[in-house]
Amino acid sequence: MTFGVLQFPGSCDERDALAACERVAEARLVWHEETDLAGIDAVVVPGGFSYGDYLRAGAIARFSPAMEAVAAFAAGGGPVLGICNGFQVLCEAGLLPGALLPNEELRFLCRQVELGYEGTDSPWASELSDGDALSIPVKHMSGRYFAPDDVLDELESSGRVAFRYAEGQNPNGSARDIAGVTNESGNVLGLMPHPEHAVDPLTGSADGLKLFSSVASLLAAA
Amino acid sequence: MGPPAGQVATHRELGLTDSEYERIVELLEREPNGVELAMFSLLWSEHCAYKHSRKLLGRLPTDGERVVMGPGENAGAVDVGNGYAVAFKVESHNHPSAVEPFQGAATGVGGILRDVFAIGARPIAILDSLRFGELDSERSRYLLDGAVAGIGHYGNSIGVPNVGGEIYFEAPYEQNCLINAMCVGLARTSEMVRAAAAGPGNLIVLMGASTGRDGIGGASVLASAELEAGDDAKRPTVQIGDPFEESKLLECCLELLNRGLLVSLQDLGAAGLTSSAGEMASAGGVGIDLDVRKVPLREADMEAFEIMVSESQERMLAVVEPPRLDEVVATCQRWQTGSAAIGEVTGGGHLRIFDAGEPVGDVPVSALVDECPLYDLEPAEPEGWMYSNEETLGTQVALSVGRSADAGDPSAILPALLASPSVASKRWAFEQYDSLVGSRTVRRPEQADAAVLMLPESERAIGISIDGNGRRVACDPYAGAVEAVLECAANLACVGAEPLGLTNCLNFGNPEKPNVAWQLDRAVSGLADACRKLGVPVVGGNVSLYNETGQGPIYPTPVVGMVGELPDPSRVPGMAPRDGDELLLVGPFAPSLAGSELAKLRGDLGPGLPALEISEVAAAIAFVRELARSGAASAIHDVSDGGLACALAEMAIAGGVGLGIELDPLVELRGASGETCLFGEGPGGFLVALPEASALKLVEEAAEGGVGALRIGSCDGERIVISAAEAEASVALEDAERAWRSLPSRVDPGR
Amino acid sequence: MKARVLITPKEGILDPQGKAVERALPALGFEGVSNVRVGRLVELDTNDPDALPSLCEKLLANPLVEDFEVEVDEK
Amino acid sequence: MKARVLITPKEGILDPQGKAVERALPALGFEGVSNVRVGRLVELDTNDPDALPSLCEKLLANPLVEDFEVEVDEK
Ligand SMILES: Nc1ncnc2c1ncn2[C@@H]1O[C@H](COP(=O)(O)OP(=O)(O)O)[C@@H](O)[C@H]1O
Ligand SMILES: [Mg+2]
Repeated sequence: MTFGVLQFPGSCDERDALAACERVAEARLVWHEETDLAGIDAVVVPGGFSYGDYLRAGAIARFSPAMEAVAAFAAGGGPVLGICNGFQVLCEAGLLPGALLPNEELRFLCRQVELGYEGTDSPWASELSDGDALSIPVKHMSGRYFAPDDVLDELESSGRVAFRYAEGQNPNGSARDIAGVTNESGNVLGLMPHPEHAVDPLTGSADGLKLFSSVASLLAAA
Repeated sequence: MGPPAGQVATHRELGLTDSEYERIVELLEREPNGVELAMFSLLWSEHCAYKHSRKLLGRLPTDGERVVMGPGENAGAVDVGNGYAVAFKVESHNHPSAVEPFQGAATGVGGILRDVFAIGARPIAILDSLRFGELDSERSRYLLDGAVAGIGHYGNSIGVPNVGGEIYFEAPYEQNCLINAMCVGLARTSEMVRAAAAGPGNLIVLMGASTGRDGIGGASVLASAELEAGDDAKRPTVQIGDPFEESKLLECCLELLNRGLLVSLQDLGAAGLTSSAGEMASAGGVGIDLDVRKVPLREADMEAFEIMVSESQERMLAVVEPPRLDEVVATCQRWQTGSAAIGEVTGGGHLRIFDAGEPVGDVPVSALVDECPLYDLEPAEPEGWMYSNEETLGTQVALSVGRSADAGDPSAILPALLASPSVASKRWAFEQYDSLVGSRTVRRPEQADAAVLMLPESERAIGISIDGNGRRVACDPYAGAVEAVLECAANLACVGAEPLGLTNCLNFGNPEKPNVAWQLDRAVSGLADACRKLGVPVVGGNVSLYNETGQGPIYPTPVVGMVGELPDPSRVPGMAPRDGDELLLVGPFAPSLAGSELAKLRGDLGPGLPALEISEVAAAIAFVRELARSGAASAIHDVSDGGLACALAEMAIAGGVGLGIELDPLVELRGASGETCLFGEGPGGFLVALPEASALKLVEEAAEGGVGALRIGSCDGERIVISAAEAEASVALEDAERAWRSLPSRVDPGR
Repeated sequence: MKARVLITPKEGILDPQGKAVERALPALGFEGVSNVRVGRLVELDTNDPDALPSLCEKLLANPLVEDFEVEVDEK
Repeated sequence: MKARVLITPKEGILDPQGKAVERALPALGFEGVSNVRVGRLVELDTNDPDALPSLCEKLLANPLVEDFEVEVDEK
């Protein structure tokens, strides 16, 4: 199976995301002008500062040709993971509900946090079990998850809140400690923390690798 | 030819002396026109010409087996095996940051990144070394807040991890903060380039951002003159950083070099096109013709001289063979970055400037780049202490320790020292930096004394450290500079890294003042001697002079950045001991209160530091390095600011475990008082935590290596208890931690 | 034609920037300022002002969390 | 009284945001838009509008790199 990792001008975690994918499967970068995702089985929209993050995080990147292809890919049920800036892009593109607002403290924050996984149907979590705790870093300026209350209620009741910050560790003021949500069918996951920076115990933790291996083993079995 | 007289300022306003002007006339054999004068004024500024420091820099050792590029290039580089080199350099952006901290610091990072990718290395780490006034000053808080945010903004956006640094707060930096940034890059040695133009007929291509009026006169007006009140007039020249533009430019340049499409490459920094074209021509022994109207402009009505000296950020200059131009332009377009052929290499040895084909300037490259007069310093040792002890007493901390009834109680002094902003945890700052991008960071800030990055490319890892305690250099410029080098090497030893090379930034006051000249002279000798004795070559650096205001010079601050290598990143000890570990003090550490943090808080600073034997410290460094590599120690930490007690407390906090320590053996050995043993400072001290069963063996091994090692206690409980003769500090672990983590409340007292 | 787009955080959404401004006011000696909201301002030249609302919805503002207002200078 | 402060990058000062937006527009199908400048907008209530210019200089804007304009709604 092959991962495609989007690359926008200004992306900066795409190499790390690519390397994380390569630990468990084939992977290649997808340039923002590409429109053909043939041969790609799962898409990662990586972190960074696409288009400088100017105006609003993710606002410009969502209009790239590659993102149109990703929207179609997601509509067809293809697994899509948006990390940090990628999560922002997916929200801006309407593939995920809500928005990511500037951190409550108005500062960039880079910190290892603990995440609790709550059961979802996402292919990105097939190797996780409800209640798992993962140590994964956050690093962002605009990570405060926001959605109207009724949307939050709906997300919670339909099991679409995939990850929450552990108690007392919400780093940015996210509503209901939400760190990651899925779309209705679960194939699209947006996550503020960076699993691609947690794939090797040498650099702090390997807990994030499970997201990539979840998809890889699922698709390899299919 | 040239603009009408009076369009640019006279030579004095541009910072040239009368005799320098006469020399220019002599070299040109005529009066310079406005464009030429503007160019000379910048390249003959202190910032570009090093006219007061170049002679001194000759003392620094620059040779070493592993040196791939030494001083004279945009960055120095050392070999790390498998065909790879690590490039690095530290640079200052002090004066722009004192005017506008956010943009000044951000563009400082942007500039040092360009120096590193200019030689074909991909930046893999940033470090920053910052100095501000005391935190009870609103101005200091404003500068700190802006500078840290600016450094974070640029580095985070561009995706280079910031893995380390230091921040000191001292009154002499109040009006003149120091913002030094260091960048480390990784290159395939075969793909590295030098900044020498070559091949008459080749094209000069300007890449990246368009050129505006940013920083016009910046190099001469901002970087080389003392800041005075009423600096507002200099403000319109503030440079704005655009990390997004630089990120595209970086990727584009590395791709162009990787595909072999460039003859050479140079960044545009201080003095913009003038210095990069001039220096490229000089290095290649050729001439260059430029047409300023071919430069993409942000503002259409710019004058020729403005275009030549603009310091707009995010630009690079390349030499390209004509048949390659189309490919270069296409690559730039793909990366959405600008490119324009603005001139060509000539055989004539002149830098000739045209404005839409009309000649507007013509100067011999050698006159511009190499003929600036170099000055001898006139050093004179000051009588007594040049700085005010009263001013250093500004902080609340000082008030509570220096002047309270508890002044002599070690249990009160320890938390006060831990809360002193220069000693306290800098988490508030480094959490604003992405320290992880790139997936190389094996030791992040606060996990060890040096940052550790793995280099799978060359199957090893590097340790990186940046250091320089200006207060101690003020006490004794020679010994203080030696200590800065030793401190860096000690930090590297704690993670098992052996120094490969060193970069430095000499931040000093006005060198035309004899006392400052003396500081500079002594400090450079200290650096040189320490480097020689440790066998570490200096591969590059930067000099920032005239750091002073009406209130006098800053502390003399040589900032040292060091890169070392270690074989196995999986065996790097951290700073956190385990419950039950025994603690040893290794090395020739001889504590003294002279120049210490405690002396500062008490208002007791004065000239002089104890003499020290570099080779003894070097032996301890080598011993600790091997110990770290062996994997036998659970934690290693060197003793620095705040002395042994603070170093011990930092380990206790990292490990979440209390300590019971008894320093009587040290009191005896050094004949020092208990208080001095607790809080005295000096080089050559390492704290090692390891399982009790291994302690005796370590003491024996140390003795065999001629290195002293004392067993001083063990880790357990929830209190930090350290006794030394009559003195005892006893503090609950959580109180120590609260004090040490108090920086946020000082930065933001309203919260 | 010159136009201005004024973008503000929607009513009810926490605006930490506005809060930070309010917190800083007393220390600077400013009294009687309240309800501070910090948003964005986009100035531009256009030859098709009718397209601006669509531009705002698509790009300049995020309608989920922001309100916007377009001012066109007809001169 | 309601007031609005419009803060824009100074003439001649690089505006990376405006530049990035401008560059993105054609791809979104918006033609004929130029000179995009992105600034900030502050809305607030005040009972002392005369203090606003000083508030802007001290806190809301960075006079080194930004211009500002105050609009007071007299109602
Ligand atoms: N303190 C120093 N020690 C060693 N080399 C130095 C020092 N200061 C400057 N240099 C060297 O002098 C050269 C010119 O420095 P600089 O003008 O800062 O370069 P750039 O214009 O590329 O930033 C560089 O090669 C630099 O490494
Ligand atoms: Mg350079």
